[in-house]
Amino acid sequence: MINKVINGPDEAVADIFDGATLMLGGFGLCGIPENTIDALLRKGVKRLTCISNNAGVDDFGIGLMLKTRQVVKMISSYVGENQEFERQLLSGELEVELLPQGTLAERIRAGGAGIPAFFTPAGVGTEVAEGKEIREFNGKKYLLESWLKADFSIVKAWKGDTAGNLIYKGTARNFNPMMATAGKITIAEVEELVPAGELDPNMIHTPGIFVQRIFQGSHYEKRIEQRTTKS
Amino acid sequence: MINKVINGPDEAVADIFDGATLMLGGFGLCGIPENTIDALLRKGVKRLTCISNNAGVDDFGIGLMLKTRQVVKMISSYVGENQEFERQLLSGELEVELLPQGTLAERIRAGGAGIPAFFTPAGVGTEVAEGKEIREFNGKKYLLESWLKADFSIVKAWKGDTAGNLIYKGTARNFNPMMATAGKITIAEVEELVPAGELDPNMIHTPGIFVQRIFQGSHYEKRIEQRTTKS
Amino acid sequence: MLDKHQIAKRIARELKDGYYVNLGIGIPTLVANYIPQNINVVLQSENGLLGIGPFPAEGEVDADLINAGKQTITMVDGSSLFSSAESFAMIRGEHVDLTILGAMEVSENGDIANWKIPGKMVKGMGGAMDLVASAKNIIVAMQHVNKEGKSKLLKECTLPITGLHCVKKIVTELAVLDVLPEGGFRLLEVAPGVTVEEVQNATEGKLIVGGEIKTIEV
Amino acid sequence: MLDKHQIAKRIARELKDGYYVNLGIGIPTLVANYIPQNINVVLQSENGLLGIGPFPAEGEVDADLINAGKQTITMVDGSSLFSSAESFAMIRGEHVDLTILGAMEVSENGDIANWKIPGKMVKGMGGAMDLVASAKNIIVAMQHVNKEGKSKLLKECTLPITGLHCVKKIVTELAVLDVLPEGGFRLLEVAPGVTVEEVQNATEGKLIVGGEIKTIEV
Repeated sequence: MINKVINGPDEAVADIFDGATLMLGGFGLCGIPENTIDALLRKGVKRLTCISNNAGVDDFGIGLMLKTRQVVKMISSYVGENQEFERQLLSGELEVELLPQGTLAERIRAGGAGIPAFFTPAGVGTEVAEGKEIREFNGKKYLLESWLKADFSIVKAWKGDTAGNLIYKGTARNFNPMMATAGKITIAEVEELVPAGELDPNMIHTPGIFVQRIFQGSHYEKRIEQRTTKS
Repeated sequence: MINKVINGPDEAVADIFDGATLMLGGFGLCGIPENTIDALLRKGVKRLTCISNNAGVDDFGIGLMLKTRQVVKMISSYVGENQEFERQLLSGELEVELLPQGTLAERIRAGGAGIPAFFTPAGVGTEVAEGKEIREFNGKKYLLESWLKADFSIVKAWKGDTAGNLIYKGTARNFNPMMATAGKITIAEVEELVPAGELDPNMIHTPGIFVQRIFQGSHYEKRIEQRTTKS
Repeated sequence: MLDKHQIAKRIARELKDGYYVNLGIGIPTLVANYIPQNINVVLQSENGLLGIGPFPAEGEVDADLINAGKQTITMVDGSSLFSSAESFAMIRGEHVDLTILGAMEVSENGDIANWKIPGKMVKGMGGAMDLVASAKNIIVAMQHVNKEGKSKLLKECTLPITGLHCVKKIVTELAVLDVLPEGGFRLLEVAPGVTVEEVQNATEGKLIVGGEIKTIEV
Repeated sequence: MLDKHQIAKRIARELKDGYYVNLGIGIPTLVANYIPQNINVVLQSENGLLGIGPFPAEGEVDADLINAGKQTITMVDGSSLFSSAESFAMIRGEHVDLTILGAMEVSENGDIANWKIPGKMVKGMGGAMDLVASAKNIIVAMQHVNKEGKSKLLKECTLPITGLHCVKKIVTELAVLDVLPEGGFRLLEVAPGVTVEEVQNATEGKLIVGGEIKTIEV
């Protein structure tokens, strides 16, 4: 089996270039590639377009890359909880493209699956539909959306093996599996890296074919945005 | 959790009507719903349109339903290994629509996912493209394919729980997961049925929301088409 | 007048045995607290979970298990986890029976506006546009009038649209109303102490009053 | 002239370390027997497996584990299983590096016909149309002439097309040829004992001969 293991996040991002388009997994701060984001901060790569459902918070996740002005464009479905984001957006330093969450997920899946365009009902009659082809099927209107791809996809999994197979945990799965399929280069950081053959082939969420680089991350903070408990 | 358990295959097919469109999981004879096919034979329901990657062999799988003339149309990607099939096709008793295997899989997935149409490169320049819209994206030609849905989807899984969650085994997974999403009513037969809560939520292949009826099948023959072993 | 918990409780009576339900952020989330004991309802979280359970005990908090509002949660027996693409396949494919969400405005033909106020920072539509474009049944939980005292049940939405012709029912602090297929808000129930006239005054769109108007049980 | 095992062996030399490869039914399946020891190659089976292993021992046969030719197989360490939709997402999305398949005809501009003979029972295209429409690199393994002695390397295909402009290389019992982007079969190697003239006589399409023609190592 092909060995995809690299030394760590700095090696993973070594060839990420200024102006690259990145996909970053996660929903809110859940399931984000913490170690690789840190490496991107260290590398200081600039003018990035980031495709990610959210933009992190001021001092964690993609928010950290906004603070260092490494991001020029975000493609997301929801970008609240971030003061610096708001400031850059209003000042025109940052461009934002907002998409319905399901459309974002499906466009990324389409990018990985070789489907250049598909029809979806989400956004019909809204400003999301502006300039897009509308077509009726069985009496209901749908709009045409195109695939999304990235130069690099950066995902976070729970377990992974040396062949690049990934298993996610809980709702930390979210956008990670589709993004893993839609990057020219896909970088996976995992909490536990095991030799090929240890994971059950029947229980793999992302087959290794989609992953070019894998490493075991360290010191996962896993910050919680809304800590809610039973009273 | 909602309980989807029914008594058995005869109850599962009780309301399948003459002229219905069925999806049946399986690749060759691997992962086919053996018990439910037997119940369809007993019920004798007629004029069925069957969407299934293959058409079984003369004396097993969908081939049994061809012998009893219950099927008027097959939508498949490959229909070899079946003499009776060939006879009915040549005599005009049976209509056949052949689709590229990936197009068949994706059209079913689209049916379950609320995507009425999508572009695919498979079949461009071939007779599959006749009458279909062709469009170019990034210099490559694609054709527009529409979703497929069924009145009843009939799938076979390895394990299932009372809430309808399913886990498949090996390559018996194949078309079953997509078909489970694309039926108005989805019937699942499983080798082992367990109470909700026993299966790991992180390892479910088909979430219970897609399954309306589930039962534990019996006497799985699992016939092998090409028994090949190391010499 | 109903408080937000009473609105949630009233909406919970719309749930039927066997329903898969998506609850939006805010009042809709509270509906989970009032699901009748005698029915089975499964809650979907669009970030990838079917079978949301109660909030965790202090020692059971798992950062890898959150709902769409980013709150820590638990799972009930029989849950399943999946990707965002699969989650919205579920939603878009009309497998979810009921969606309950908040709104800034609803028009008398069922249009909804709930994601953007021109001139204010736009945070995004999240999954709202997918949900309203795909749900078989949509119930809106909201205040009848906004902070400036203006009606939120309008002839036409003034804010940017989230989806067209999709809202089926509205529950506010004043009343329960159906949105009729042919247009108009049909008054079904009023809150205790609220008169039909008060509902009329708070409703800019066409209000249809006819037959028995019940009082909401609280 | 090469036998089918020698054709497979020659094709195996096209494999590169790290390749994910889809092997069609027939001669292509035999390529698995000749993968060089010093490289890692993962075989994809379009019915839902990455990591095909050897045929099972008699006692290890599992009816739930077959390849696309419906033969019982095993899995190597690091395998993964998935649905047909995911499998063809992999293929269509160009994640598979190389596809090796048989053909009835190939034209000098790379068109391939391999699924249907008019007048004969049509069994279907299976996954062939998806594979040829999506693969980055396609090598055809076939006989140079058909049973009637007619060339299968043509100016234009006469049989119904499976895919256009897709075949990159052909290995037959007589020769190894590249299909040039501008059209034409470029002769690279001949089988031991086969002359360029014999290849020319067996090739109806434009044969391009120039530079050194090696003899295939067998």
